[in-house]
Amino acid sequence: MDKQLARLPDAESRNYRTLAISTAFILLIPVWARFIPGDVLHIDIVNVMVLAGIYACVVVGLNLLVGYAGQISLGHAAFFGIGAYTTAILCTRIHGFPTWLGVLAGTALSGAIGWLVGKPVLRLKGHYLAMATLGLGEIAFILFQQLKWLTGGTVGILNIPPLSMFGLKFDTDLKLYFVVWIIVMALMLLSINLIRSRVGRGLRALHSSEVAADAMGVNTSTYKVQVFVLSAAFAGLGGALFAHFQKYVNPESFVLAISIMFITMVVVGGMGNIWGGLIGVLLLTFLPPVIQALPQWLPGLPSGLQNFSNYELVLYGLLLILFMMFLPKGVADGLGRAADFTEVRARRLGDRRKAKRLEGR
Amino acid sequence: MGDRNQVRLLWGAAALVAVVVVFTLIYKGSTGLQWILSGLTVGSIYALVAMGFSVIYSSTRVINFAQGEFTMLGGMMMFTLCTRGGLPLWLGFLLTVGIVTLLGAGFERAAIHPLKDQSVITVIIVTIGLAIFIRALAKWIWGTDPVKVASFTGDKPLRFFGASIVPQSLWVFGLTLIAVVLVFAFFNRTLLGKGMRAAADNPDAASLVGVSASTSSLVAWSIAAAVGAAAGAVIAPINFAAYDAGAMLGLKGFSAAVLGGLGSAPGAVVGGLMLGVLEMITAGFAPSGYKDAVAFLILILVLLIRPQGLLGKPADVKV
Amino acid sequence: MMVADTLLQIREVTKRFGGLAALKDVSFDVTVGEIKAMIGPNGAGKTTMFDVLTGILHPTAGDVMLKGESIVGLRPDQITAMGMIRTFQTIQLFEGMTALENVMVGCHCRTACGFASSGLRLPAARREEKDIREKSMDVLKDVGLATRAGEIGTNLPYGQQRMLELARALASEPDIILLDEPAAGLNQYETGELAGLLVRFRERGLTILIVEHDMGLVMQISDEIVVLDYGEIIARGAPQDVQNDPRVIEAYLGIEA
Amino acid sequence: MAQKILRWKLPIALFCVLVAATLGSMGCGTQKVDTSKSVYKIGAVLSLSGPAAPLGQPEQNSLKMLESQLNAGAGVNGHKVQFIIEDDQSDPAKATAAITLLINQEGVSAMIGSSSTGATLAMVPVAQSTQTTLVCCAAGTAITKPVNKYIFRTPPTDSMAIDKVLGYLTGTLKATKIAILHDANAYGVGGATELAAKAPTKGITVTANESYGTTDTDMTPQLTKIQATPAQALVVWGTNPGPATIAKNMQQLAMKIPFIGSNGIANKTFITLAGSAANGVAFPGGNMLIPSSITAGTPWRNAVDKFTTDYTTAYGKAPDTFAAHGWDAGTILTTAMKTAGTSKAQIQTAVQATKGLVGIDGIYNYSATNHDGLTSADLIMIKIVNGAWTQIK
Repeated sequence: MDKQLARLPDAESRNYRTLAISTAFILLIPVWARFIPGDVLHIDIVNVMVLAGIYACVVVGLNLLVGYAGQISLGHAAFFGIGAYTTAILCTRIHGFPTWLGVLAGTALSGAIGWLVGKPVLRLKGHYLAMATLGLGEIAFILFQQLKWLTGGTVGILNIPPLSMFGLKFDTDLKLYFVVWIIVMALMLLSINLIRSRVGRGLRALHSSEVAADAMGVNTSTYKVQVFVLSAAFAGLGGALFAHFQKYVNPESFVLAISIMFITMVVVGGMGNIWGGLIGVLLLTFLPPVIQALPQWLPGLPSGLQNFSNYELVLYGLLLILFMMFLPKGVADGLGRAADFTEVRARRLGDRRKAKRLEGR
Repeated sequence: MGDRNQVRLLWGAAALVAVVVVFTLIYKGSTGLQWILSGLTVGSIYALVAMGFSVIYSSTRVINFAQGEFTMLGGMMMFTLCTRGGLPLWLGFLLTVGIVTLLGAGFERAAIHPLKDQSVITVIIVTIGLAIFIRALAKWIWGTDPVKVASFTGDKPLRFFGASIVPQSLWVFGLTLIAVVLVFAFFNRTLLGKGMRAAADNPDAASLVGVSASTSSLVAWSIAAAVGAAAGAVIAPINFAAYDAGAMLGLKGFSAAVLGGLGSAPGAVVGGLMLGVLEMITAGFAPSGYKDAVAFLILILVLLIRPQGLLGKPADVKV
Repeated sequence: MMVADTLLQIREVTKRFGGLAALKDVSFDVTVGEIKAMIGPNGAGKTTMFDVLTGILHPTAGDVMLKGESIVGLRPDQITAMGMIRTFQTIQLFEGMTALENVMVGCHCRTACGFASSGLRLPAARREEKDIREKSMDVLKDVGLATRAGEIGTNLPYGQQRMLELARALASEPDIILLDEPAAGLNQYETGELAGLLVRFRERGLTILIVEHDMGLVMQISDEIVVLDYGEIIARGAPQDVQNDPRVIEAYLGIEA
Repeated sequence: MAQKILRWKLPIALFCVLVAATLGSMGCGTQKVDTSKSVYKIGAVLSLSGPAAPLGQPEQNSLKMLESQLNAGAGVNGHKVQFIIEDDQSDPAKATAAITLLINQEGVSAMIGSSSTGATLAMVPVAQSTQTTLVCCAAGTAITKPVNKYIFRTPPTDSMAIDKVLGYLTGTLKATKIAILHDANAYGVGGATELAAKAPTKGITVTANESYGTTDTDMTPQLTKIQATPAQALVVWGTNPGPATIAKNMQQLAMKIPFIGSNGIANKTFITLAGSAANGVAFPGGNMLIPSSITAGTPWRNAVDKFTTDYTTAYGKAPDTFAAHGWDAGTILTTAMKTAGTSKAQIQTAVQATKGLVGIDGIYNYSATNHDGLTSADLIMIKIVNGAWTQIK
């Protein structure tokens, strides 16, 4: 009976199953994407999904930091940029430098810098931490602009080679698509493991009440730094992939607006929900094209609305507000509840059995 | 950290700034004075935006990322009403403040009030949504070109000790002074204001004072919008109003508010002026490309020494 | 290495907040296996003392020794690892965690797996995870919450939340546990159970320092009582002596009148 | 047991639906009908929002105008022409996505854009890998230096504008010492760097090279620094509103040295913003800004006059140079397609072979080694006198 109890479902038990299935989903997308006529959704799905996957690397890590450890960062575009510039510089300056090594270097350096700045900055709390990270992001952006000899200044770095590993060259969006999304899923697996583990509990405890967590023997200050480093590394990885995807980097891709986009993805998707990051990314990636497609779906729209660049952002802002008003815990949370609903009967059934067994104790 | 250390630190910071300023003056003479004057002008702009942040924070603990947009709207309204509509300045100013205040209050009721039980970060994202929304709307209405609003009292620069300053700066100084006095008085002298501060610290206490969190939030947003709009209206002649001006103002305003200590109106002013002066002095001495970097670096350092900003209350470690 | 059988030594501990002193050179010992109660009117500095002992606050002056080693200046988690843990006056269960998970957090300082091994789910991590689960289940059974393991801790009825907090603390295998008003909000029956539980633990060699307003409970279980008032010890001794101590009565009447 | 089945039900159901959808679509998998046979599709990625929006929108205007004018007539070789315009929000990543979309999904034969240098450089790799000709409306030198087979440019480059400015400095002003104050963005840095590099070759020393943030509202510190140097003229490289602020600050500081702007202020907005401070400011700009600067009767003059009237009637305001960039980009490609049709390879050859094409910005001549089209001869120096433009002869 103890065994039975020891196997009781905890908050994340459903995740591995979901991960397996969603992986299958995502890897299938390119197949059916080819059959969506361009005039229904005015985007190149594979291309857009590669970028989404790249952002997902950042957001999944950021969710660990914000959603689980409860430490905000408004400067993650900086780590995204550090990853991108590191591999870009290595692969363009050193002829024939293996790109995959560049990606690793980007990830590592980003993590290292995360440690350097995280150690002092994470002593700050709440909005002050937000401000400090925001400041770091701005400083990084200015350095990207000013260190011409290294970063090519505002012009940036051109002719970045495509990613290649074990003799394979990932030079098309489709090839890159699979690399990126397999990486994303690997990161997801890592995060799920982490959240289920001792460390994950420590982080969630720290989020819930730092004092209580401390008192229960969780070394919160160290955990904060470690999870910050982890999220920085994820961001760096995303950035490195970005560099090889766009084959060109310049500071404009690492501005404050991008940091804010990352955090928005986390919150809209669902803080502290392992799927939140992923869902947030997909949602905010596909919202604009959907909005853009609206006029053809409802031709009744006034002509002023027809010019997409005029109303797209208006609607985007509105929807952002509405999402938060009606799904304040994030979309993932809503979906989760929907999924639970299908399980309720099963659970009830199971619980009654368990209860019986326990009475016989 | 004991109170004594706090005070010592404050004096330390003040002394440091003083030293920098004096050094600049001695070393650069009238040029230095010029930098400081410009710094004070820019600083008061930051201070006015920062005050908006502080008001909302001190009564709801929310950071309103749309604060800069209120200021932008202020400028744009002035343009429409006075420059285009030809209304007298005072009327245009009042209308501007009135309209934007209504917008602020309206938004609070529509989107913030329903979220009263939600986590602060959720509300913050809503304000980000609002910022995007307002900016896009403004672009739609006013287009992308920056617009010009005539100075209230001409452009003839006033010069003294070899430095010069445009008359409009005096208006900005004036408004900053009035705003900080009013806001401070409101939060420390009036029952409602005190109640609102209490409301933020702990809702139960507030209900004793007879101020519901709901009223508190509504009033805070109205005040913030009003201050923001007034700021926008007065600074429009100095920094050309444009649909996308809000982002920068918001960023600098937030920085100033944090530097001075969130939730303290005087802090907002101190933070704003410090930030402005530091920026301008750095721009003067250092390669100007780095001036913002230096400003942010100093900001972060200040926070590391004093995690609650210069005039902020220390976050209490309560179990 | 450790002094006779005194587990915790508190030496002239003083804590000032700005001007006023919450604790004025308080000194007392806690010996192995005893249940010591610290009582006193509200604001007497009891919780402040707990915060000082567990490293949440640092004393303005004085020293605290656990097993003969000074713990002043150590981080709370270090102190917990040394074998002293606390519960909180206002229940501090972790949001969104099942009862089981809450207790599992308690095992934190007795386990080691870090980011790498946990993230990669290495065998070591799995083994440890399994141990943590089983141990936590046992602790839950101990306090009679086994059937609630799967439920979100903060959804449990109040009494059970208190028990859960206790279980979470016990999971850290402490030598001494500091209980901050564990009976607050418990009904007669639950209080009785709690009393029994504490005595049982003491028999297992657990040392307990308890802050409690429920005099019945205090008198029933504690071996010695320390009475604080305005941050100073005004009386100490066996329950009955303290009970009849005029100063104590005065202090209590003082606040009741 | 029942538990397990139910737990798996939802995901599996969804999964099956997806697979079904996949196979289904494969079954009736008729690729979406390719309309590009009847219509000549040209993609355009422009900055319609974000910082570069003031550039992108006039470009969009004139492209739409060109489209309707062509289709009102015979189109191109009897084919209707369609400019499919995407907004990159001044964000390189969005620009990449947009060009990929236009080439892969819309199957455009050629590309236009983007408005800003950064976004354009982000599009280059895609254009190159898909061997699509890209005619950009951005002035950054890095775009065509070194020459990339598929990348062409309509606006006069920064270097041309800089040559013009240097000519004015040495010729008209006889200045030997200048100060530079530039925007910290790509445009400003690009120009300033090149100016600082070229000045010495013309016997001019740069006494100060300062920068300001695009959104800064007060540049007096930089100006006081410059004041302290023996500079005889100040060259400001940036786009609105920065230069206007600088003009006002100079007035405030009573700085008398001449203010030479970049082609970034070749628009009426600058005059509106700077007000009286704008007077005396000189800057390089396209002839089209002052049609009278073009010899009357020449095809170029006629083209400019027609363009100006059409644009003004269509959009209620006179065209600026950006409008001209967009128009010329469209014209160059459609002209090339007259001979090349929709074959990407031939379009590239045709564009590269363009000779003496009359645009609005000037007369375009491309070659294998020169993808800039114009020369600094297509620019004039303009001075603002009482709030109006006058050509400096």
